[in-house]
Amino acid sequence: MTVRVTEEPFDPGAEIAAFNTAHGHAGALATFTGYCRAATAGRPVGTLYIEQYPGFTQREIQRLADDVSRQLGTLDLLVVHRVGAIRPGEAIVLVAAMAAHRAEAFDAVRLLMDYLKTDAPLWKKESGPDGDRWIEPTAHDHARRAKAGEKV
Amino acid sequence: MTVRVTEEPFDPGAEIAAFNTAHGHAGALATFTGYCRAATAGRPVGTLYIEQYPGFTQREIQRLADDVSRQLGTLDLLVVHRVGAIRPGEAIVLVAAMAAHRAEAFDAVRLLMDYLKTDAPLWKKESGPDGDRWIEPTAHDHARRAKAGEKV
Amino acid sequence: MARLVFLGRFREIANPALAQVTLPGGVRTLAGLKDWLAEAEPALGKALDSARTQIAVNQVLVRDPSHPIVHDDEIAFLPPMSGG
Amino acid sequence: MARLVFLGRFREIANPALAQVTLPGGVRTLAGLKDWLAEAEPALGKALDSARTQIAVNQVLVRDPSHPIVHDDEIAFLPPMSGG
Repeated sequence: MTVRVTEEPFDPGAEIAAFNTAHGHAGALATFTGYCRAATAGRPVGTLYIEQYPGFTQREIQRLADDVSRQLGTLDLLVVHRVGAIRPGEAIVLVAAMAAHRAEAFDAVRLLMDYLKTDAPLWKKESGPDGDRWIEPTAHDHARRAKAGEKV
Repeated sequence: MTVRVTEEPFDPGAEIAAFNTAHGHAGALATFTGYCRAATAGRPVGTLYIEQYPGFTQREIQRLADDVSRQLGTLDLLVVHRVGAIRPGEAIVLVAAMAAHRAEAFDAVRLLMDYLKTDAPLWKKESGPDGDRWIEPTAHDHARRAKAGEKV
Repeated sequence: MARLVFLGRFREIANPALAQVTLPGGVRTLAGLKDWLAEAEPALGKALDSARTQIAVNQVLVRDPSHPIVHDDEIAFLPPMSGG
Repeated sequence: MARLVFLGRFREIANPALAQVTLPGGVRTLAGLKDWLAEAEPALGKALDSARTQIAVNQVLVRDPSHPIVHDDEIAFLPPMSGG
Protein backbone atom coordinates (compact mmCIF):
# COMPACT_ATOMS: atom_id res chain seq x y z
CA MET A 1 0.00 0.00 0.00
CA THR A 2 1.25 3.47 -0.91
CA VAL A 3 -0.10 6.77 0.42
CA ARG A 4 1.58 9.94 -0.79
CA VAL A 5 0.70 13.52 0.14
CA THR A 6 2.51 15.86 -2.22
CA GLU A 7 2.91 19.55 -2.98
CA GLU A 8 4.04 18.74 -6.53
CA PRO A 9 1.69 18.24 -9.51
CA PHE A 10 1.40 14.55 -10.45
CA ASP A 11 0.46 12.67 -13.61
CA PRO A 12 -2.36 10.18 -12.91
CA GLY A 13 -1.62 8.13 -16.05
CA ALA A 14 2.02 7.65 -15.05
CA GLU A 15 1.06 6.80 -11.46
CA ILE A 16 -1.47 4.22 -12.66
CA ALA A 17 1.05 2.75 -15.11
CA ALA A 18 3.64 2.36 -12.34
CA PHE A 19 1.09 0.88 -9.92
CA ASN A 20 -0.23 -1.70 -12.38
CA THR A 21 3.25 -2.75 -13.53
CA ALA A 22 3.83 -4.17 -10.08
CA HIS A 23 0.58 -6.19 -10.15
CA GLY A 24 0.01 -7.43 -13.67
CA HIS A 25 -1.57 -10.71 -12.64
CA ALA A 26 -4.10 -9.40 -10.15
CA GLY A 27 -7.25 -9.48 -12.28
CA ALA A 28 -8.88 -6.09 -11.67
CA LEU A 29 -7.68 -2.50 -11.40
CA ALA A 30 -10.10 0.34 -10.65
CA THR A 31 -9.02 3.97 -10.37
CA PHE A 32 -10.49 7.38 -9.68
CA THR A 33 -8.92 10.77 -10.32
CA GLY A 34 -10.46 14.02 -9.14
CA TYR A 35 -9.42 17.19 -10.98
CA CYS A 36 -9.55 20.82 -10.01
CA ARG A 37 -12.52 22.21 -11.90
CA ALA A 38 -12.48 25.55 -13.66
CA ALA A 39 -15.81 26.42 -12.00
CA THR A 40 -17.86 25.26 -9.00
CA ALA A 41 -21.62 25.79 -9.11
CA GLY A 42 -21.17 28.31 -11.91
CA ARG A 43 -18.60 30.28 -9.93
CA PRO A 44 -15.15 30.45 -11.61
CA VAL A 45 -12.30 29.03 -9.52
CA GLY A 46 -8.90 30.67 -9.84
CA THR A 47 -6.72 28.60 -7.53
CA LEU A 48 -7.64 25.84 -5.13
CA TYR A 49 -5.57 25.73 -1.98
CA ILE A 50 -5.46 22.56 0.12
CA GLU A 51 -3.89 22.61 3.55
CA GLN A 52 -2.60 19.52 5.31
CA TYR A 53 -1.43 18.92 8.87
CA PRO A 54 2.02 17.52 8.03
CA GLY A 55 2.55 13.99 9.32
CA PHE A 56 -0.93 13.65 10.77
CA THR A 57 -2.66 13.91 7.36
CA GLN A 58 -0.49 11.19 5.80
CA ARG A 59 -1.03 8.82 8.74
CA GLU A 60 -4.81 9.37 8.83
CA ILE A 61 -5.15 8.67 5.08
CA GLN A 62 -3.06 5.53 5.60
CA ARG A 63 -5.47 4.48 8.36
CA LEU A 64 -8.50 5.02 6.08
CA ALA A 65 -6.83 2.99 3.33
CA ASP A 66 -5.99 0.18 5.78
CA ASP A 67 -9.62 0.13 6.84
CA VAL A 68 -10.85 -0.19 3.24
CA SER A 69 -8.25 -2.85 2.45
CA ARG A 70 -9.38 -4.89 5.46
CA GLN A 71 -13.09 -4.51 4.64
CA LEU A 72 -12.74 -5.43 0.97
CA GLY A 73 -9.71 -7.69 0.82
CA THR A 74 -7.92 -5.73 -1.90
CA LEU A 75 -4.45 -6.82 -2.99
CA ASP A 76 -3.03 -3.29 -3.10
CA LEU A 77 -4.11 0.34 -2.82
CA LEU A 78 -2.54 3.57 -4.03
CA VAL A 79 -3.52 7.06 -2.85
CA VAL A 80 -1.85 10.22 -4.14
CA HIS A 81 -3.21 13.47 -2.72
CA ARG A 82 -2.09 16.89 -3.78
CA VAL A 83 -1.77 19.74 -1.25
CA GLY A 84 -0.82 23.41 -1.61
CA ALA A 85 -1.88 25.66 -4.49
CA ILE A 86 -3.62 23.75 -7.29
CA ARG A 87 -4.69 25.19 -10.64
CA PRO A 88 -7.74 24.27 -12.72
CA GLY A 89 -7.13 21.12 -14.74
CA GLU A 90 -4.56 19.69 -12.31
CA ALA A 91 -5.22 16.39 -10.55
CA ILE A 92 -6.12 16.67 -6.85
CA VAL A 93 -6.52 13.05 -5.82
CA LEU A 94 -5.89 9.62 -7.30
CA VAL A 95 -7.12 6.39 -5.74
CA ALA A 96 -6.30 3.03 -7.34
CA ALA A 97 -7.21 -0.47 -6.15
CA MET A 98 -5.98 -3.86 -7.33
CA ALA A 99 -8.16 -6.84 -6.46
CA ALA A 100 -8.79 -10.36 -7.66
CA HIS A 101 -12.24 -9.42 -9.02
CA ARG A 102 -13.88 -6.28 -10.33
CA ALA A 103 -16.52 -5.79 -7.63
CA GLU A 104 -13.90 -5.51 -4.87
CA ALA A 105 -11.76 -3.14 -6.94
CA PHE A 106 -14.74 -0.84 -7.71
CA ASP A 107 -16.04 -0.90 -4.14
CA ALA A 108 -12.60 -0.18 -2.66
CA VAL A 109 -12.05 2.93 -4.79
CA ARG A 110 -15.53 4.26 -4.17
CA LEU A 111 -15.46 3.64 -0.42
CA LEU A 112 -12.00 5.16 -0.01
CA MET A 113 -13.08 8.25 -1.97
CA ASP A 114 -16.12 8.58 0.30
CA TYR A 115 -13.90 8.28 3.39
CA LEU A 116 -11.41 10.82 2.03
CA LYS A 117 -14.19 13.34 1.34
CA THR A 118 -15.29 13.45 4.95
CA ASP A 119 -12.47 12.02 7.09
CA ALA A 120 -9.17 13.06 5.49
CA PRO A 121 -7.51 15.88 7.48
CA LEU A 122 -7.37 18.33 4.59
CA TRP A 123 -8.79 21.80 4.34
CA LYS A 124 -9.75 23.37 1.05
CA LYS A 125 -9.92 27.02 0.14
CA GLU A 126 -11.13 28.26 -3.23
CA SER A 127 -9.81 31.58 -4.50
CA GLY A 128 -11.73 33.29 -7.27
CA PRO A 129 -12.24 36.78 -8.66
CA ASP A 130 -14.76 37.55 -5.89
CA GLY A 131 -12.60 36.40 -2.97
CA ASP A 132 -11.70 33.29 -0.99
CA ARG A 133 -13.81 30.78 0.86
CA TRP A 134 -13.10 27.66 2.90
CA ILE A 135 -15.02 24.56 1.82
CA GLU A 136 -16.53 22.15 4.33
CA PRO A 137 -18.14 18.78 3.59
CA THR A 138 -21.83 18.94 2.82
CA ALA A 139 -24.58 16.98 4.54
CA HIS A 140 -24.77 15.09 1.23
CA ASP A 141 -21.09 14.02 1.56
CA HIS A 142 -21.73 12.75 5.08
CA ALA A 143 -24.86 10.88 4.00
CA ARG A 144 -23.03 9.25 1.09
CA ARG A 145 -20.21 8.13 3.34
CA ALA A 146 -22.59 6.69 5.94
CA LYS A 147 -24.44 4.81 3.18
CA ALA A 148 -21.18 3.56 1.59
CA GLY A 149 -19.91 2.32 4.94
CA GLU A 150 -23.07 0.28 5.50
CA LYS A 151 -23.38 -1.10 1.99
CA VAL A 152 -20.03 -2.84 1.71
CA MET B 1 -16.11 8.67 -27.46
CA THR B 2 -13.52 6.10 -28.50
CA VAL B 3 -14.08 2.37 -28.87
CA ARG B 4 -11.14 0.28 -30.01
CA VAL B 5 -11.04 -3.47 -30.56
CA THR B 6 -7.43 -4.54 -30.99
CA GLU B 7 -5.32 -7.64 -31.53
CA GLU B 8 -2.26 -5.85 -30.13
CA PRO B 9 -1.34 -5.69 -26.41
CA PHE B 10 -2.07 -2.25 -24.93
CA ASP B 11 -0.76 -0.28 -21.95
CA PRO B 12 -3.66 0.88 -19.72
CA GLY B 13 -1.57 3.59 -18.03
CA ALA B 14 -0.63 5.15 -21.37
CA GLU B 15 -4.23 4.93 -22.63
CA ILE B 16 -5.53 6.62 -19.47
CA ALA B 17 -2.85 9.31 -19.68
CA ALA B 18 -3.79 10.09 -23.30
CA PHE B 19 -7.51 10.10 -22.50
CA ASN B 20 -7.21 12.44 -19.52
CA THR B 21 -4.90 14.86 -21.34
CA ALA B 22 -7.81 15.72 -23.61
CA HIS B 23 -10.15 16.43 -20.66
CA GLY B 24 -8.14 17.98 -17.85
CA HIS B 25 -10.93 20.26 -16.67
CA ALA B 26 -13.71 17.70 -16.43
CA GLY B 27 -13.71 17.02 -12.70
CA ALA B 28 -13.82 13.23 -12.41
CA LEU B 29 -12.13 10.32 -14.17
CA ALA B 30 -12.94 6.72 -13.26
CA THR B 31 -11.30 3.72 -14.92
CA PHE B 32 -11.39 -0.04 -14.83
CA THR B 33 -8.86 -2.48 -16.28
CA GLY B 34 -9.42 -6.22 -16.38
CA TYR B 35 -6.30 -8.40 -16.68
CA CYS B 36 -5.83 -11.94 -17.84
CA ARG B 37 -5.40 -13.94 -14.64
CA ALA B 38 -2.81 -16.65 -14.21
CA ALA B 39 -5.50 -18.95 -12.79
CA THR B 40 -9.31 -19.15 -12.74
CA ALA B 41 -10.95 -20.97 -9.84
CA GLY B 42 -7.65 -22.61 -8.99
CA ARG B 43 -7.17 -23.88 -12.56
CA PRO B 44 -4.03 -22.47 -14.25
CA VAL B 45 -4.67 -20.54 -17.46
CA GLY B 46 -2.11 -20.78 -20.24
CA THR B 47 -3.52 -18.52 -22.94
CA LEU B 48 -6.85 -16.77 -23.18
CA TYR B 49 -8.26 -16.52 -26.66
CA ILE B 50 -10.98 -13.96 -27.44
CA GLU B 51 -12.81 -14.08 -30.73
CA GLN B 52 -14.63 -11.12 -32.24
CA TYR B 53 -17.01 -10.80 -35.18
CA PRO B 54 -15.06 -8.12 -37.09
CA GLY B 55 -17.06 -4.94 -37.63
CA PHE B 56 -20.11 -6.13 -35.73
CA THR B 57 -18.25 -6.36 -32.39
CA GLN B 58 -16.89 -2.81 -32.63
CA ARG B 59 -20.30 -1.36 -33.52
CA GLU B 60 -22.12 -3.23 -30.76
CA ILE B 61 -19.64 -2.03 -28.12
CA GLN B 62 -20.07 1.50 -29.47
CA ARG B 63 -23.85 1.09 -29.07
CA LEU B 64 -23.45 -0.06 -25.44
CA ALA B 65 -21.16 2.90 -24.71
CA ASP B 66 -23.64 5.33 -26.31
CA ASP B 67 -26.37 3.88 -24.12
CA VAL B 68 -24.32 4.38 -20.94
CA SER B 69 -23.31 7.88 -22.00
CA ARG B 70 -26.97 8.82 -22.56
CA GLN B 71 -28.11 7.28 -19.26
CA LEU B 72 -25.42 8.92 -17.14
CA GLY B 73 -24.52 12.12 -18.98
CA THR B 74 -20.79 11.44 -19.10
CA LEU B 75 -18.53 13.86 -20.95
CA ASP B 76 -16.45 11.16 -22.63
CA LEU B 77 -15.93 7.43 -22.62
CA LEU B 78 -13.03 5.24 -23.71
CA VAL B 79 -13.20 1.49 -24.30
CA VAL B 80 -10.20 -0.58 -25.40
CA HIS B 81 -10.84 -4.31 -25.81
CA ARG B 82 -8.22 -6.85 -26.66
CA VAL B 83 -9.02 -9.80 -28.94
CA GLY B 84 -6.93 -12.74 -30.14
CA ALA B 85 -4.43 -14.66 -28.02
CA ILE B 86 -3.82 -13.03 -24.62
CA ARG B 87 -1.27 -14.12 -22.04
CA PRO B 88 -1.56 -13.99 -18.24
CA GLY B 89 -0.78 -10.51 -16.93
CA GLU B 90 -1.86 -8.72 -20.11
CA ALA B 91 -4.76 -6.26 -20.06
CA ILE B 92 -8.00 -7.51 -21.63
CA VAL B 93 -10.30 -4.53 -21.27
CA LEU B 94 -10.05 -0.89 -20.24
CA VAL B 95 -13.06 1.35 -19.64
CA ALA B 96 -12.58 5.02 -18.69
CA ALA B 97 -15.23 7.68 -18.06
CA MET B 98 -14.90 11.44 -17.69
CA ALA B 99 -17.76 13.22 -15.97
CA ALA B 100 -18.42 16.42 -14.10
CA HIS B 101 -18.81 14.58 -10.79
CA ARG B 102 -17.52 11.36 -9.31
CA ALA B 103 -20.81 9.48 -8.97
CA GLU B 104 -21.50 9.65 -12.72
CA ALA B 105 -17.94 8.62 -13.57
CA PHE B 106 -18.05 5.60 -11.21
CA ASP B 107 -21.52 4.54 -12.35
CA ALA B 108 -20.64 4.83 -16.03
CA VAL B 109 -17.58 2.58 -15.74
CA ARG B 110 -19.40 0.01 -13.64
CA LEU B 111 -22.49 -0.09 -15.86
CA LEU B 112 -20.48 -0.32 -19.07
CA MET B 113 -18.40 -3.18 -17.63
CA ASP B 114 -21.62 -4.99 -16.68
CA TYR B 115 -22.98 -4.49 -20.21
CA LEU B 116 -19.73 -5.68 -21.80
CA LYS B 117 -19.74 -8.86 -19.69
CA THR B 118 -23.07 -10.01 -21.01
CA ASP B 119 -23.78 -8.08 -24.24
CA ALA B 120 -20.46 -7.56 -26.04
CA PRO B 121 -20.15 -9.92 -29.04
CA LEU B 122 -16.96 -11.58 -27.86
CA TRP B 123 -16.26 -15.24 -27.22
CA LYS B 124 -13.61 -16.42 -24.80
CA LYS B 125 -11.71 -19.65 -24.78
CA GLU B 126 -9.26 -20.58 -22.05
CA SER B 127 -6.39 -22.91 -22.91
CA GLY B 128 -4.64 -24.64 -20.07
CA PRO B 129 -2.57 -27.75 -19.47
CA ASP B 130 -5.73 -29.90 -19.30
CA GLY B 131 -7.31 -28.60 -22.52
CA ASP B 132 -9.48 -25.81 -23.86
CA ARG B 133 -12.92 -24.61 -22.88
CA TRP B 134 -15.25 -21.89 -24.10
CA ILE B 135 -16.51 -19.53 -21.39
CA GLU B 136 -20.11 -18.31 -21.26
CA PRO B 137 -21.56 -15.65 -18.96
CA THR B 138 -22.82 -17.00 -15.66
CA ALA B 139 -26.30 -16.51 -14.20
CA HIS B 140 -24.50 -14.24 -11.72
CA ASP B 141 -23.25 -12.00 -14.58
CA HIS B 142 -26.76 -11.71 -15.98
CA ALA B 143 -28.23 -10.93 -12.55
CA ARG B 144 -25.61 -8.24 -11.92
CA ARG B 145 -26.28 -6.64 -15.28
CA ALA B 146 -30.06 -6.64 -14.72
CA LYS B 147 -29.53 -5.07 -11.29
CA ALA B 148 -27.07 -2.47 -12.63
CA GLY B 149 -29.47 -1.53 -15.41
CA GLU B 150 -32.25 -0.88 -12.91
CA LYS B 151 -30.19 0.94 -10.34
CA VAL B 152 -28.90 3.81 -12.45
CA MET C 1 -23.86 -17.76 -52.72
CA ALA C 2 -24.54 -16.95 -49.08
CA ARG C 3 -21.77 -16.31 -46.58
CA LEU C 4 -22.23 -18.17 -43.32
CA VAL C 5 -20.23 -17.04 -40.28
CA PHE C 6 -19.93 -19.25 -37.21
CA LEU C 7 -18.50 -17.65 -34.08
CA GLY C 8 -16.82 -19.15 -31.02
CA ARG C 9 -17.62 -22.79 -30.35
CA PHE C 10 -19.93 -22.96 -33.42
CA ARG C 11 -16.91 -22.26 -35.63
CA GLU C 12 -15.11 -25.29 -34.22
CA ILE C 13 -18.05 -27.56 -35.11
CA ALA C 14 -18.99 -26.11 -38.50
CA ASN C 15 -17.66 -27.49 -41.76
CA PRO C 16 -15.32 -24.76 -43.12
CA ALA C 17 -16.92 -25.24 -46.56
CA LEU C 18 -20.05 -23.52 -45.21
CA ALA C 19 -18.28 -20.13 -45.23
CA GLN C 20 -19.24 -19.75 -48.90
CA VAL C 21 -22.19 -21.94 -49.77
CA THR C 22 -24.85 -22.16 -52.44
CA LEU C 23 -28.11 -22.76 -50.60
CA PRO C 24 -30.80 -25.00 -52.15
CA GLY C 25 -33.62 -23.03 -53.79
CA GLY C 26 -36.07 -24.06 -51.05
CA VAL C 27 -34.08 -22.27 -48.32
CA ARG C 28 -35.68 -18.80 -48.23
CA THR C 29 -35.85 -17.89 -44.53
CA LEU C 30 -33.70 -18.14 -41.37
CA ALA C 31 -35.89 -21.01 -40.13
CA GLY C 32 -35.38 -22.79 -43.45
CA LEU C 33 -31.62 -22.27 -43.19
CA LYS C 34 -31.53 -23.75 -39.68
CA ASP C 35 -33.52 -26.79 -40.84
CA TRP C 36 -31.18 -27.29 -43.77
CA LEU C 37 -28.08 -27.00 -41.54
CA ALA C 38 -29.56 -29.47 -39.02
CA GLU C 39 -29.96 -32.00 -41.82
CA ALA C 40 -26.60 -31.38 -43.53
CA GLU C 41 -24.59 -31.08 -40.26
CA PRO C 42 -26.44 -32.71 -37.37
CA ALA C 43 -23.83 -31.86 -34.68
CA LEU C 44 -23.85 -28.19 -35.72
CA GLY C 45 -27.66 -28.18 -35.93
CA LYS C 46 -27.86 -29.45 -32.37
CA ALA C 47 -25.37 -26.82 -31.10
CA LEU C 48 -27.31 -24.00 -32.80
CA ASP C 49 -30.66 -25.19 -31.43
CA SER C 50 -30.85 -23.00 -28.32
CA ALA C 51 -32.90 -19.96 -27.35
CA ARG C 52 -29.59 -18.28 -26.51
CA THR C 53 -28.18 -18.56 -30.04
CA GLN C 54 -28.43 -15.22 -31.85
CA ILE C 55 -28.40 -14.66 -35.60
CA ALA C 56 -27.15 -11.59 -37.46
CA VAL C 57 -28.05 -10.96 -41.08
CA ASN C 58 -25.64 -8.58 -42.78
CA GLN C 59 -24.28 -7.67 -39.31
CA VAL C 60 -27.69 -6.80 -37.82
CA LEU C 61 -29.27 -9.03 -35.15
CA VAL C 62 -32.51 -10.58 -36.39
CA ARG C 63 -34.94 -12.41 -34.13
CA ASP C 64 -37.68 -13.26 -36.62
CA PRO C 65 -37.29 -16.87 -37.92
CA SER C 66 -39.31 -15.93 -41.02
CA HIS C 67 -36.75 -13.27 -42.00
CA PRO C 68 -36.01 -13.79 -45.73
CA ILE C 69 -32.58 -14.77 -47.00
CA VAL C 70 -31.40 -13.35 -50.30
CA HIS C 71 -28.37 -13.85 -52.52
CA ASP C 72 -25.08 -12.62 -51.02
CA ASP C 73 -26.44 -12.27 -47.47
CA GLU C 74 -23.91 -12.65 -44.66
CA ILE C 75 -25.57 -14.77 -41.98
CA ALA C 76 -23.77 -15.14 -38.64
CA PHE C 77 -24.52 -17.56 -35.81
CA LEU C 78 -23.52 -16.23 -32.38
CA PRO C 79 -23.24 -18.35 -29.23
CA PRO C 80 -23.89 -16.61 -25.87
CA MET C 81 -21.40 -13.78 -25.50
CA SER C 82 -18.66 -13.73 -22.88
CA GLY C 83 -17.04 -10.31 -23.32
CA GLY C 84 -15.35 -8.04 -20.76
CA MET D 1 6.24 26.05 26.04
CA ALA D 2 3.36 24.42 24.21
CA ARG D 3 3.07 24.33 20.44
CA LEU D 4 -0.38 25.30 19.19
CA VAL D 5 -1.32 24.41 15.59
CA PHE D 6 -4.33 25.98 13.92
CA LEU D 7 -5.47 24.46 10.65
CA GLY D 8 -7.54 25.88 7.80
CA ARG D 9 -9.76 28.80 8.68
CA PHE D 10 -8.63 28.70 12.34
CA ARG D 11 -5.09 29.53 11.19
CA GLU D 12 -6.32 32.69 9.50
CA ILE D 13 -7.96 33.89 12.72
CA ALA D 14 -5.28 32.85 15.21
CA ASN D 15 -2.54 35.17 16.40
CA PRO D 16 0.71 33.75 14.89
CA ALA D 17 2.40 34.25 18.28
CA LEU D 18 0.32 31.32 19.59
CA ALA D 19 2.45 28.84 17.59
CA GLN D 20 4.95 28.83 20.47
CA VAL D 21 3.33 29.93 23.72
CA THR D 22 3.96 29.67 27.42
CA LEU D 23 0.63 28.72 28.97
CA PRO D 24 -0.32 30.10 32.39
CA GLY D 25 0.22 27.59 35.21
CA GLY D 26 -3.53 27.18 35.69
CA VAL D 27 -4.04 25.73 32.18
CA ARG D 28 -3.68 21.98 32.73
CA THR D 29 -6.34 20.41 30.48
CA LEU D 30 -7.78 20.83 26.97
CA ALA D 31 -10.91 22.46 28.47
CA GLY D 32 -8.69 24.87 30.38
CA LEU D 33 -6.76 25.69 27.19
CA LYS D 34 -9.98 26.43 25.29
CA ASP D 35 -11.21 28.72 28.08
CA TRP D 36 -7.87 30.56 28.13
CA LEU D 37 -7.92 30.98 24.31
CA ALA D 38 -11.53 32.25 24.41
CA GLU D 39 -10.45 34.93 26.86
CA ALA D 40 -7.17 35.89 25.14
CA GLU D 41 -8.56 35.71 21.57
CA PRO D 42 -12.36 36.02 21.60
CA ALA D 43 -12.81 35.70 17.78
CA LEU D 44 -10.70 32.52 17.76
CA GLY D 45 -12.47 31.19 20.84
CA LYS D 46 -15.80 31.63 19.12
CA ALA D 47 -14.60 29.88 15.94
CA LEU D 48 -13.27 26.92 17.94
CA ASP D 49 -16.49 26.58 19.95
CA SER D 50 -18.25 23.93 17.82
CA ALA D 51 -18.97 20.23 18.29
CA ARG D 52 -17.34 19.72 14.87
CA THR D 53 -13.94 21.11 15.95
CA GLN D 54 -11.48 18.29 16.60
CA ILE D 55 -8.33 18.48 18.71
CA ALA D 56 -5.15 16.45 18.31
CA VAL D 57 -2.55 16.21 21.06
CA ASN D 58 0.86 15.19 19.74
CA GLN D 59 -0.83 14.21 16.45
CA VAL D 60 -3.44 11.93 18.06
CA LEU D 61 -7.11 12.93 18.11
CA VAL D 62 -8.39 13.42 21.65
CA ARG D 63 -12.05 13.81 22.55
CA ASP D 64 -11.83 14.07 26.33
CA PRO D 65 -11.87 17.75 27.47
CA SER D 66 -10.16 16.74 30.72
CA HIS D 67 -7.14 15.39 28.81
CA PRO D 68 -4.04 16.80 30.57
CA ILE D 69 -1.63 19.17 28.85
CA VAL D 70 2.04 18.88 29.63
CA HIS D 71 5.16 20.82 28.69
CA ASP D 72 6.12 20.60 24.98
CA ASP D 73 2.78 19.15 23.87
CA GLU D 74 1.76 19.89 20.28
CA ILE D 75 -1.92 20.75 20.35
CA ALA D 76 -3.75 21.13 17.03
CA PHE D 77 -7.21 22.55 16.35
CA LEU D 78 -8.90 21.06 13.28
CA PRO D 79 -11.96 22.53 11.56
CA PRO D 80 -14.29 20.07 9.73
CA MET D 81 -12.29 18.32 7.03
CA SER D 82 -12.89 18.79 3.33
CA GLY D 83 -10.47 16.32 1.71
CA GLY D 84 -10.74 14.35 -1.52
